[in-house]
Amino acid sequence: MITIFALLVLPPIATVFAIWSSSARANQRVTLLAGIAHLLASLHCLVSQENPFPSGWWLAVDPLGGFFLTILSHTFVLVVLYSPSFLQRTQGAEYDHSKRLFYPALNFYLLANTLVLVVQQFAMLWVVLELTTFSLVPLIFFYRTKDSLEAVWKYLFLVSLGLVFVFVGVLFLGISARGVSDYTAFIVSRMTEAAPQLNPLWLKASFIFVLVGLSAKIGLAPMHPGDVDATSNAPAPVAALMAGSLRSTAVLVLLRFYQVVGRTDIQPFAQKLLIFAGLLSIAVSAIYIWRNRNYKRLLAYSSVEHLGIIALGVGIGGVALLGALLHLLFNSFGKAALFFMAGNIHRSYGSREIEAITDLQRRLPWSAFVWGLAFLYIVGTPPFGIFFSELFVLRGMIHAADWLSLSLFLALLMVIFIGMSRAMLRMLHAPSANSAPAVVDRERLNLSHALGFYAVAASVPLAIFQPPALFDSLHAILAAFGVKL
Amino acid sequence: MIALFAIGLALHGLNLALPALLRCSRRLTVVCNLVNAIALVCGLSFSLSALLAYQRTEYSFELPAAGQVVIGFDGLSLFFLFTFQLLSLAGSLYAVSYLRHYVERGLSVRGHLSFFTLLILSLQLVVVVQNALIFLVAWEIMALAAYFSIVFDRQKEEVRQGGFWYLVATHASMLFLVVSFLVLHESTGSWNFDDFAHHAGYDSKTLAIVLLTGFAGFGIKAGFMPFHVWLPNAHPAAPAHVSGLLSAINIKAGIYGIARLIMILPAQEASYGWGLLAVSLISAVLGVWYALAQHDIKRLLAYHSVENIGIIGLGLSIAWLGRCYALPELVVLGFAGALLHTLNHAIFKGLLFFGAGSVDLQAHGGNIEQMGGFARVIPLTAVGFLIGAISICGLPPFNGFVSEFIIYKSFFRGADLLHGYAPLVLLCAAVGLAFMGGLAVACFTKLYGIVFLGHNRAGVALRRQREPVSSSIVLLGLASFCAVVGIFPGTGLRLIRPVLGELAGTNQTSAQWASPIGQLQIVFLLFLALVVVIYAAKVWVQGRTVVRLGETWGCGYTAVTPRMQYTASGFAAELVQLGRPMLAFTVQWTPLQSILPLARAFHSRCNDRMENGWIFLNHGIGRLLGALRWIQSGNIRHYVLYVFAAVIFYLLCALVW
Amino acid sequence: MVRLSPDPLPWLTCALFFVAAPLLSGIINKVKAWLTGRVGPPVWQPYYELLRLARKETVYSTSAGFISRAAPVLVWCTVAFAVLLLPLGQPAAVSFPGDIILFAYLLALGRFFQILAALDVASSFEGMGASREARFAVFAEPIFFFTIGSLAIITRRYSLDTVFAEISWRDPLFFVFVSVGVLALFFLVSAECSRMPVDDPNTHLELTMIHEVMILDASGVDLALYQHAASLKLLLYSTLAALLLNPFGVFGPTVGLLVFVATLLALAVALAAIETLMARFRLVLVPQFLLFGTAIGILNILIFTFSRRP
Amino acid sequence: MINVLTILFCLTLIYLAVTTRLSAYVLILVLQGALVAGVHALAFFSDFSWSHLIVAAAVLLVRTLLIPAYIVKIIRQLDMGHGDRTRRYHPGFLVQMAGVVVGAFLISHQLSRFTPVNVIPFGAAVAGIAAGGLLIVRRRLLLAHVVGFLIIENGLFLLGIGVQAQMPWMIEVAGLLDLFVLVFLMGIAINQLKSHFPEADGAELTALQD
Repeated sequence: MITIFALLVLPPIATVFAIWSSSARANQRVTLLAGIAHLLASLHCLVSQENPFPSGWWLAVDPLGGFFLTILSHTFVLVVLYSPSFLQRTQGAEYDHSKRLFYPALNFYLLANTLVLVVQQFAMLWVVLELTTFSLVPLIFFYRTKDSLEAVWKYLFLVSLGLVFVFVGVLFLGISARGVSDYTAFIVSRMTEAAPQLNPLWLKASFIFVLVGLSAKIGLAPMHPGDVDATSNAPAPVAALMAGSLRSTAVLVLLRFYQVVGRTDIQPFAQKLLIFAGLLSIAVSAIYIWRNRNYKRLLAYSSVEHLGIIALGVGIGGVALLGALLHLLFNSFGKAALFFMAGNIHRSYGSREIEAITDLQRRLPWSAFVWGLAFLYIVGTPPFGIFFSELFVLRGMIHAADWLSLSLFLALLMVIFIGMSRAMLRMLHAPSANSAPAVVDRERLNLSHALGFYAVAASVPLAIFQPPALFDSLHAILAAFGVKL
Repeated sequence: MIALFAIGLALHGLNLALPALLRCSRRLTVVCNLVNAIALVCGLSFSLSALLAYQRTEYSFELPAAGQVVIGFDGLSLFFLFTFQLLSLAGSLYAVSYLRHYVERGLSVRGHLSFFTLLILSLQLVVVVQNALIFLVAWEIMALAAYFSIVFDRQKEEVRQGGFWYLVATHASMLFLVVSFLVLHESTGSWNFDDFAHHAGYDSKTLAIVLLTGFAGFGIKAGFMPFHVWLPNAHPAAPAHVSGLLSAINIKAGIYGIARLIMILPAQEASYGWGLLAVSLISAVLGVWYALAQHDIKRLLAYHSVENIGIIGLGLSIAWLGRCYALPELVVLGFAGALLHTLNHAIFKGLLFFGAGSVDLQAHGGNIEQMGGFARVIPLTAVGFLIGAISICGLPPFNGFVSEFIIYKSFFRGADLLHGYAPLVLLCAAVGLAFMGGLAVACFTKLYGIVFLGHNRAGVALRRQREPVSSSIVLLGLASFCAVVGIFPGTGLRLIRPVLGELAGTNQTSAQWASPIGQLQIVFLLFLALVVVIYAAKVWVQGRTVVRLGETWGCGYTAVTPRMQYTASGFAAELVQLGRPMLAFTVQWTPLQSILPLARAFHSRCNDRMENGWIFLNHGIGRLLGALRWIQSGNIRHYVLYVFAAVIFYLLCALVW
Repeated sequence: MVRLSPDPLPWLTCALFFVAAPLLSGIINKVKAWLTGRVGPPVWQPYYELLRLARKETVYSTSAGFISRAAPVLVWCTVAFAVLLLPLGQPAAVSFPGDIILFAYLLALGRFFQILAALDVASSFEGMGASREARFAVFAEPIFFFTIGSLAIITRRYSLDTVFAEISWRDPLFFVFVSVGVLALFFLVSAECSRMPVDDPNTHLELTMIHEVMILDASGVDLALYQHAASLKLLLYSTLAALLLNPFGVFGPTVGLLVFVATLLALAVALAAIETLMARFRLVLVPQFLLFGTAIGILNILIFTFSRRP
Repeated sequence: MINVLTILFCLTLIYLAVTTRLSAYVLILVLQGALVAGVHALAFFSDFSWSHLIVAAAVLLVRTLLIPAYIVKIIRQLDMGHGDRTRRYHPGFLVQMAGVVVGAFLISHQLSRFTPVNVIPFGAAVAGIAAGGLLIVRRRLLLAHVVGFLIIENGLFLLGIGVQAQMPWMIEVAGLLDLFVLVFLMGIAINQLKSHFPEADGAELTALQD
């Protein structure tokens, strides 16, 4: 019962409190409390793998849900810990209204995402996904500039349009389940049992619409522009939240549909679709990472790339599916660290242009160090987690002997590595233009660096020592997808 | 014994944290490098004693991600460990004096020293780990530590550019290796090299993929021809003690990899051997030809590393052919030549790079056209550099000759034992090696003559400088090591006997093939005795006549200026012209405008066709990706169009599949 | 494996060889004089040269360092040791399988120090000579390896001592091999020992010299050592060409010696004839000339690859 | 009777192609709201239950009254006038719209052979969705995009009825609430655009590009 309370009841209370109270310090404490409670509850669900909700409800926490809840709450807690230093440093009257809305929106975001992860009813998924978009609108529109307005508009419009397509997909799923179960019994578990009897034609159409609809929210290739604009124009903590947890929730919805499709004989078609979408996303991100002037857009495209890898992993199946899930977890770590440091750099230099960042190691020594580590992390160098998850995806590809997509994947990874290292190392090493750089107060070690370093370093033990707590639930998820390791 | 090695690694680990504790840079450079040196001495004593009293030992522990991780000390690993530790010791000692100049220039040394220590630590780990996954992890750490050590003097743009070349090359090699080891893991189910070796059922397709990606991955790191492009860019960028290590042992990790692949994988396909032979020959000949055309010391030495890697590749290809045709004698000879040349190259290339470093401190700029007469300024470095130059050309009394001699012997034995076209090809390879020897003599006489002999071309007064103690110890130590391995080849062979024993199965047969080379010392000692006797006779005869100094004979022209000396480009112009198809030789000069010409300038540049090829590829990718940048057009109506287009496209696919 | 011959006879023949070296160049000058209708210097002139130089004073340039003092000794010793490897009638003084490679690389060592000595005295003329020497040496090595190397591969013996023993005049293929080999070695002689087609030994225009200009600044005992080494190298290469005919193998030690000396004289006459009849090649053509020598060498091995005895 | 209402729905789509005036857009929205509510009420007339009545009333209330009124308020507040009259009228849009509607009905006819789907509502729904998309792609005005989106929503709602999907009433109401909040947020965004950045003429925003 406590877990239900922590998961579903505490966030709304925190939201109401945040709306009511006007002191930022109190709001931050309450949100942090709600976040930590949520994290403990989801860890409990993850480790014990038991469903706190009574059976038969529309809400239930299956192993897949437990894993994604952990990702959500972990990123949420990191962001909430980073936010006070961020809010404190954005002075100026025009931000007061956005600052006022900041914590309520964060709590509402937590509630909405938890609902998405917990609800089992397909039709209800559409409504709850809409809620997560609403919670993000005030957060993205924080700076109130013309660019952020345009970003909000595009994000809101494209994601809602995407969700319309998801609802069409749900309707087609209903058609394919005609005669097997009516809409009241539209629960994930029952649908997976009834999967073989579903009408394959409508199931294909349903999966197509759902994939296209969710791509807008996940950030997969054809529909990624709205998402990229929003992530690159949002403030640093919100961008970290979007890149880390929002995309994983959307991936969960895709996995729910894939769970149903995985049982039927149209699975090869669904896999081909996912592989195509994944490779297309990596290709598109390679195009824009190769030469980019704005380092926040660079990170946004890096998210598109990593989500492409995850879609590729899910598409390949087998060990690659385990790699995809791990990649989700490690991607949220890496993106949090990167966006926190991007926030520090943005505030100290005031510009998002890569050329403007000079003398980073003298002005912000600690941020430069974590920025370098995060660059190595996100590009997939071994000691860090992303390398091991990409290794699983590659193992899956080689097991499936899919040499074409393997060589394409590796070539694109190489292009992306060149683009990323050219930009990021330029920022790290570029000397100041004038010979005698102005003496500026060097940055002192603060919480953001600790958070960034923790996020990057935490993945190493997880990847190398593979703690049973995490990996048993992952194996349970794989069993749910019919994959035996 | 293993305790010594463990102590060494522990000291390195401690040394990683040292820069954070000690504040003052000057004391830090000395203390940090000395701790490294002590750690390496312990490591060296372990590896040397393990090599001499050899029995294969291994220690393993369990890691969930990588299964059973084995730290194995077999012949090959111990030999490479010994070489790496020896040169790291030389590098650390040299760094003690070399870094002082950077400290005076105000560069912060703390970050650099920790990365330098990490480089030494990871180099030792790479050759000792027998588990493929942990090998990849250590491989990448080594690559990154080397990158961050290279970009030490970050102010300059070409340093960053050189570092970037290096980083891209090592990442590409990493991707190839990942594929190679994953395919091996897929077919055997485990990560250990021994399981790869004992597994019998490789079908030809997987073997082809594993070998090609493995050779490509290790080839990029070793610097075989089409992939060598990062070497001449990374070496001038790095400070001398790092570029010395980079060229002496870092690229040898690639050689270790290829040697390991040759030992593990079942050799059925001889065509890979011939392929490796061809690539190595091309790398060797073109490497030295490009070196001849260079005017920057470090860039010249970097191209020379490509040549020596080519020579080592020749030995390895003979070893592979020996395995394919089941001729253990060829395998032993090939490996003996390759491994001994690895050791020799590590020693004299390290010596030459450290020499180039001390020359760089005098001349502040790598271009040898501005140098000259440094033998009188830094005599000890000059002697060391001379011995290094002689041994790199493979001339008799020194160690370069011994390993090339073994490789020649493997060619001729190969020509005896193999049939069909093999003798012809092997003879051509031998002639290629000789041709390359001639080019190397031309290249290093040019380098040594222009830099150390004659007057200084930039008109600098040549006063004798006080050479720092540590750098002269290192230089003369390495030079003496060249002499010892050269004159007494038995010592070098003693080090590689364990590897040969494993290869040929029984210890005594390998001795029977390789040992005759050990007796060469009688010949060399006889030669040295002859030289000493004749020199004494000459001095005695000269003693009875007058010996005086005079002006150099200028054919009657009295006002001879230093600029009239022969220049480096003049010395090599003819040979470089002959290599025109391979060497992109570009010349810019101001034509004669008026009768009384005022400023005249002549600038000739010889760059590398393959480097141009890679740069062209880079621009090609840039243009291609630039052409596709319309996706993010900023117009929401296009984005909505993408949504509908995607749905329609997928629905059509649904109908087809 | 390494065999230093126990009985003193080979060492004596080598000593005789050192003494006889200047005689060969004296004979060549004498024959050249006859062909051009002059009386010419006496055959013993080179010996008088050497004695005179040994007594004269030695002048070292101000910019010359240790290299200029050590180079003459090293140049002489490398050529001398190369002579020890040769089978003059009896088994060679020093021999071991693979001493072909030591032979080639010893000469390369000598060349290395000669070039350095030339660059040491900071004169542009000596630099020019050094660069030409370095350039032509690059093309000379392949000729040696193709001729002697291919012979080694065919006869499966890798010591100079035994590699010539197999050659028999009755076998027609060996006849082709020997003629081509001698021709190729002739190119080698002209390049290495500064004979006419490549370099004019008695020119006095510094710009055109190659080998003489490198020892321009040497004087006294150094010059004596250099000149004796040069004549020794000339004798060395001509003996190689002579040994290709395998006189000792076919006719036995005593008669073989006579045939051997006769071939040496024939070679000397041929060299002198060419020197009087031909002018010096343009420097640009010399690499082509040497590559032609290499091409013949390749022809050699092609013949034998396809007709090789198992 | 349902078919009559859905045919009327398609007529409103055709009319959409010919007008560019904002008041015409509002009229279309009101008409479509009413038609959809009518179709919903009639479709589930057979098994009469209170939940259907509540849903039908809610649909009528939100789609015909609340949303159009809000849009009128926005138009009046920002005095957008008569929309972008600058565009010359050219028949291309009408031809495309007609093509879309005909195509939609052909597709639904083909599909109805495999599965029990009543043709005309399904066809109208697909036509609605496609028409909304076409409007968004062809018009530059932001408000036109909002109207296009609402037409897609109406099409979606018709699709639900077309495939006889008796959604639990709670999901229907929640969907409507979401729709209203969405339009509300878009209204706020357009307000911000007009008030803070007057120079932007309400047309599309294209600053964020790479």
